[in-house]
Amino acid sequence: MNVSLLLILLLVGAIVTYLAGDKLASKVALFFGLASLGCTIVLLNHYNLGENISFITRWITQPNVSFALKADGLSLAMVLLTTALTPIIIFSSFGNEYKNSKAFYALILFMSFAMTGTFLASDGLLYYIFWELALIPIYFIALIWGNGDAEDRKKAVVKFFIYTLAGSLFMLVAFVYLYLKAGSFLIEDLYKLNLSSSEQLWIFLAFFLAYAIKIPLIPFHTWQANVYQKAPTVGTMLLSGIMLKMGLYSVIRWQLPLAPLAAKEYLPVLIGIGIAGVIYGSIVALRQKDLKKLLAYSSLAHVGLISAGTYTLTLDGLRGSVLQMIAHGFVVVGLFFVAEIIFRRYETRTIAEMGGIRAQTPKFTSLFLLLVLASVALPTTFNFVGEFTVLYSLSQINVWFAVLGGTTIILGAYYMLKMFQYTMLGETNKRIFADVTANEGITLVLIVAVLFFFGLYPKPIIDLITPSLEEILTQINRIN
Amino acid sequence: MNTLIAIIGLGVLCLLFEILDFRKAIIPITIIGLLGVLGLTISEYNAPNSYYNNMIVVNKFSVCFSSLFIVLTIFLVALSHNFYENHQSKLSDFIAIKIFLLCGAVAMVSFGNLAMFFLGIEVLSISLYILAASNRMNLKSNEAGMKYFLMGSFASGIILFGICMIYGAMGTFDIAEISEMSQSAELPIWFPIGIVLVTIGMFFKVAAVPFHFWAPDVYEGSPALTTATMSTLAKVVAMATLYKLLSAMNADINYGFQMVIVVISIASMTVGNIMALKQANVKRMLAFSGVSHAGFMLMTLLSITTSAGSLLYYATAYSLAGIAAFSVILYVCKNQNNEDITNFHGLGKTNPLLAAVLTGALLSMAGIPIFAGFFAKLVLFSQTIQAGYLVVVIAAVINSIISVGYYFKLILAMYGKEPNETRTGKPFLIYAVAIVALVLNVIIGLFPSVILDLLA
Amino acid sequence: MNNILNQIGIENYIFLSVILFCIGVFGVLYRRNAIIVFMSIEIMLNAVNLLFVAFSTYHQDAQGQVFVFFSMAVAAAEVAVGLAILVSIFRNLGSITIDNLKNLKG
Amino acid sequence: MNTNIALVLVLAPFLGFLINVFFGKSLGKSVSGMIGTVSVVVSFVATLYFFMQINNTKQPLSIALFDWIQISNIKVNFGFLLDQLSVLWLLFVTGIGALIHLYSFSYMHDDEKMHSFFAYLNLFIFFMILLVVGSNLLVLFIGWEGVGLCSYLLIGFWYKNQHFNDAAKKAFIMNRIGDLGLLVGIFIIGNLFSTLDYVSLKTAITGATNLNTYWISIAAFCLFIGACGKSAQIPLYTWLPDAMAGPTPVSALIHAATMVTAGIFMITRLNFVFDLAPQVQTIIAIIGAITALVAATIGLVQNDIKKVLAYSTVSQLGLMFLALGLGAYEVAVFHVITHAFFKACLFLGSGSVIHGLHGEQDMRKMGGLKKAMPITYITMLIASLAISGIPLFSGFFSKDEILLVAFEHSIPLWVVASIASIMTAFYMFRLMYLTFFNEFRGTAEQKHHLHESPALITFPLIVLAVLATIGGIISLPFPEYNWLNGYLAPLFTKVATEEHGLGSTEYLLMTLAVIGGVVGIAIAYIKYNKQNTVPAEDAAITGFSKVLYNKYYVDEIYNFVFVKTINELSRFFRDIVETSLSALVFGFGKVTNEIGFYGKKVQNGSIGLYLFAFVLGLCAIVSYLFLAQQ
Repeated sequence: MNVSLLLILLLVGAIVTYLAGDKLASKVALFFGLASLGCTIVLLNHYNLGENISFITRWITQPNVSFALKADGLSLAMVLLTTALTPIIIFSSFGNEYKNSKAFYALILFMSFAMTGTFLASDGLLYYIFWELALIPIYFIALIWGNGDAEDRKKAVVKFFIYTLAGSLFMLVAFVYLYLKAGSFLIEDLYKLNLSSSEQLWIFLAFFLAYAIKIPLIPFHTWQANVYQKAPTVGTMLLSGIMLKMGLYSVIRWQLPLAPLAAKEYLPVLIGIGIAGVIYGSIVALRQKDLKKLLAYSSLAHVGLISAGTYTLTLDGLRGSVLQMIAHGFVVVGLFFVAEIIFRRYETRTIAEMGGIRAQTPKFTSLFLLLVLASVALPTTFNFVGEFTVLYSLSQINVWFAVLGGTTIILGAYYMLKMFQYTMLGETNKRIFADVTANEGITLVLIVAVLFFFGLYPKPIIDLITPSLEEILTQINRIN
Repeated sequence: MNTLIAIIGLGVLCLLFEILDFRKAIIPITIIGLLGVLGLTISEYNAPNSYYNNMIVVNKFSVCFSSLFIVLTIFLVALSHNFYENHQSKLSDFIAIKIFLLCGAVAMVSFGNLAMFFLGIEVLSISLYILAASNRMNLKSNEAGMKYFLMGSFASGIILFGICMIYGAMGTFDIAEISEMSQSAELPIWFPIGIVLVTIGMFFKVAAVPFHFWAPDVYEGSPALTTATMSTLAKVVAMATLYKLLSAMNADINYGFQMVIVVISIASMTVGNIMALKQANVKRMLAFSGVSHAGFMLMTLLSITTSAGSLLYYATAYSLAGIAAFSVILYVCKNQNNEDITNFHGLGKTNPLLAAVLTGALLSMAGIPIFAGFFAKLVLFSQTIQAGYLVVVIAAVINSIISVGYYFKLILAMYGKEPNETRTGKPFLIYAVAIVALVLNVIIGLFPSVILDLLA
Repeated sequence: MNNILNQIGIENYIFLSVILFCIGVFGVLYRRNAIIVFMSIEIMLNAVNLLFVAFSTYHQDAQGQVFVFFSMAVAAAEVAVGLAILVSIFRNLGSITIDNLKNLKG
Repeated sequence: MNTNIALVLVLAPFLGFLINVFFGKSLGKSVSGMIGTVSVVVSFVATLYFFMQINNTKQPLSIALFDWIQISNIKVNFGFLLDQLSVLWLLFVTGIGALIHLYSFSYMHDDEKMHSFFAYLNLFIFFMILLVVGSNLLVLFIGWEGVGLCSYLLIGFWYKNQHFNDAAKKAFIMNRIGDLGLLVGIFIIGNLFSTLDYVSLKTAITGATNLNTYWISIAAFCLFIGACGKSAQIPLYTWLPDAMAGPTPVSALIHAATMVTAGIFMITRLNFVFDLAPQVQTIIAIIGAITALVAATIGLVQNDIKKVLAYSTVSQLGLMFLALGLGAYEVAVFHVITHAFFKACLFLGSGSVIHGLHGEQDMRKMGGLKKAMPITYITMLIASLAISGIPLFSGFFSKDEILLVAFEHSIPLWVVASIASIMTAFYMFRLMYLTFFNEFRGTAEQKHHLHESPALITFPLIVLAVLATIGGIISLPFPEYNWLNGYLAPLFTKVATEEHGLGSTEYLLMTLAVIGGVVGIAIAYIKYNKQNTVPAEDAAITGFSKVLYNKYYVDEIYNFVFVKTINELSRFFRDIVETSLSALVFGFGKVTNEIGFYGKKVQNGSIGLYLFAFVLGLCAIVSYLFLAQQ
């Protein structure tokens, strides 16, 4: 029993889904999504029992590349996020009809395959391959099944693709450089390298470009809002829920341990960029007219805070970031699903055209409100645990960081409540808004339940990730 | 050696078939024959040998590249069936010319003597001149043939002059002897001049900037299958030959010469990619893309002692992707007057399989993982960084980014637009070639060692 | 033979060939009539042939002269193909000025 | 046993909330109201149990439930601390809470969403309990944010009106500004002492020798910002008057008696921290005094019955902060309790009036209700006398203690507080006269329907009025009869204000205060009863009273300085920065495309040019290699 099983399951799932035909595709995809979730849980169980569930085999002799999948707590937490969100995302799409749905669902599973691979890979090149692979399905999902004017969409999607690819190619160069030094792409071997501080700086920058675009940090975020808006909601969920966590995860797994000196030297700048993202994203979100765009900017603000947490290079910062990543993954998927639910009924994403929904649909309103509250990190939600830990770690570096980063508490409440007010409250809307269907309800309830459960009892996840984060931290703090 | 003779025999057989009126059997027999030749060639992998006073030298390098050329020719021959449907009477000629072209190609990578090198290059070129102009009634084809011919023979003149200088310096045409003599301290100035001239002639053949101007025009004007031949087979052959020439003659690649290669490599990548961005004609676009790939492949010359494997890998990846792409182009533009990008609109809906293949091919050329193009670039980058040319790699990376722009233009056209015509028929051979080529590409992408270790 | 070479010196042969070669090059560059361009290319090739023979004598080695036959044969084949293309151009276009061949560009 | 009862105490309202949320609609209004009320009563009973126990044993109870958040050096436990302070607080939270639930039963009976009203109220009580009983700052923070949420939900209870929603949003956001301060304060404390638990914090501080007072002061200041937000002190007070958009029971419960006192609770809880930061204490005292005065002046001219009470609340909270700032925690607590009684009574009374007038809140349209609503009148009168500091009513004792303490520390503060008290007496009786005396000024329709409210409404009024009358006995100004000081003494590190008897100065001050109160009442009597003045229409208000009526234009200033700026900034970012950043990225593509476009022109199809380039390249390479290298 090892983690390669999970990858195989997802890949096979993608193929079977494609072969199953348009009618069955969604159900088959859901089945495989759930199966991979089950598989993850079983693997988690094995891991907790102390079994070795990693997988390594030589792949290419020259250059020396291994097919190495290492499962530690951090990876497994991220994999759990992926495999938990995948079925939710698939299930959330049940209310929509997609043309050529077999390809659609196959691409979703394929993407989740690639993302899982990214989280598990412990060989630099393998990691890079999964990283790039994840880009292709989302490109097609956004391009073919997206919404809005086709030309605009194309522009946005191509920009996204080229932009992210541009960043990651420099990462590839960095990896090649490291390989030439270490003679292997394996992370253990790369960790052993003794790099001079100028080398570390260049490597750090190359990684930074890739991650800053993917996460995205300001000012590299310009692709985000447009793509989130244009992509079909499923694509947006995949992007915001899981894919941008790839960038954040990679910062922890690859960038910091490989170039700790650079990270330490530029620590205030890096945290500053993150916090600037928090403030900037929140302020821009205030005056967005499009619901999905607003959520995109809110996402920008949240990941800004998460990245600020990772760059503190403290255990709290890293731990808080990971917790917040998972929490944000769930909450953002939920919120985009809310946007989709409204879109299914009102055919619009413009906030000004909504309003007065609450009177017609109490259940939906409550669930939406709970998601909004989770998003603004109300205590007892999972997001609070993450945000609190991150802000705490920032305060350890400098109280002002915590104050500035903490503006998310105020600004976040401002734009989220404003959005909630103008979408849901007010005089009863004249157009009929049917209450959530069973499928929609189940999806939202699941997400909300996860958020509140781990908000009250985050211990299992904290216990899962802490040892591996400590390991990474010793790597960061090693003396060359 | 056996390879060469067998191929010539096959070419003659082709011509005979026409006389004997076995027209229908030409393509199957040729393919089977080529497969046989392929087997014959591979059998020589572990038996390096030389023939006819070192005229022909068979070693791992020549065997590997010859096999690649044969595989490519098989694909091209298979595509001929559909392409020459309306010119049945000339089928044997076209096939025979292709096989003779292969002859030249094999000679070019297995030469042991400059005479053989010159002959090979001329056989290849002349065959291409004919193929380029083969659509007699089409002015564009004529123009392409004329341009190619004029510039090609001009380049041949330069190469010949270079060979002459080398001969003047060394007094022999034999590569082994030249290599030995080039170690000695005192060399007449003619020798480096000769090397440079030959290299420039080969730069023309691989279409490196600033000797690339013919490529887009000729690619556009030639019949599509010829373009496929030129952009895959001919380019790879020229590159392999240049590599072999410089490495076999143990030419002193000094700092100045390396700088020239660096500049030409960067210029080729950049010019090729930027020019490709604004092209509406797919063949023209791929021509410029070919220019940029030539730039990439020239990077192997910077670490010439170790990079044979990576050149083979890059060439294989590139040409397989090219074959896959061109087979789709052949299908799409079959009955069109042009190869405009508009022809590809909505291919994702009408022919999802072919669209997927073309997408895969383009992704491979763009260097996206699991396709072989990615590993090709990776290996290339790694070798070049090791050789100390980080600048070139950075330039190459930036160019890879630019290249995505036009590759994706085509993908967008296939998936983002509504089809403006119905496409009928599913020609078996085209589908087969497209799929097999792409599958091979993916396989060597997943298991790069298969190719990389051949010349390790 | 050897005598003459000693008297004149190999450099002079080289200079002559280079001059001839350059004449060919300039012919190719400046003339617009396809036939004359062909002829200029032939001049280039023949300049090289001359040099081959000179080097052959200089090195007391027959290989160079053999190579000249190769190159002449190849040149003949080339020209045959070239003329054939020219003929079809003339048929389609009614002229053989290479300036008319500007349909493919951009 | 204790753990289980504590759980019952905390979870009973939450259970009520859950039942009302999920089944409220199907259970019907009466049942859902019943469940809501009973669940709070259960908590009240449980509180009584603990109160008895702790009053006897004097031993605080610590209850740890489970590990919640873990940060490097701190393990935050989800636990409760039941000591004198928290139990005392619980007593009036659940007690008044139960009364108000009862009141709402009737008050909200006509509202279609009564079950969600009760759900929210229950949720509020739950969070308030959590806030009070939490054993550490983070559990307090849960409650802190939770009550803010409930306040948001209840202010915007009638969500169809966007103005109400605006008020709700404003309350939430201004609270969150304070919350950030609180959070930063928590961070600093965590960093300094590696614990957030009250008990260990106290040991850490009292046991330590060299404390970093600089950081402790900053922490205290941050905590105070948090208190400002929740307890509506300058500069974060503007949300509270707007919060009157909510149903009146909410105003009584949340915005008068309980939630707004959370800041005072927190400061009292952390008194040992504040004691180490004298500068911050001074700031607290000054802010409190200014708030008391400013809010009182605004209260003078308001015409909305609930607005008057709201500003009165802000003003009274200011007095409590004054006491806190002067280190007289037990005095502040005392005033919190008496204030809870009489202010809840006043709000509920005003609710009764509004209920009787079918939603009318403008005092200019009331008058003469004394006869129609005698019980409401009498109870409100009692409460007004209490708040005005008329002797023997509870407010007299608590307010007087504050004034005494202020006098001891600083005369200016005492003057300010006294003026605020006089004004309080004035505007309270202005309210009473305008509402209950003279002739009815509303429509005939309304007059026809005038009636005393039903028993469910009047009963809580009576109970609260009784408490408002006798509440003073828990802390009489005679040391031997001062139960409260003795009860709370274990909480404080410093010895509470010297237990001195009442000297002549004190009696003098007391008399002065009483006279002040009477004068205030007298002015109100002359103006609004004798002369029967009715406040002018909005448009006719001029001069300084217009400034007062418009609350010193603070809302407008805030709007201009903060809200507008941030919105303009947002627009600027959205329209200019985003566009230009985007254009920059696209620019790279555009430029390369443009180059490609011009490059196409170079490739002009001429063989001559191509060959020329060929030869040029050749010459360049050869000359570079062989000429430049020489």
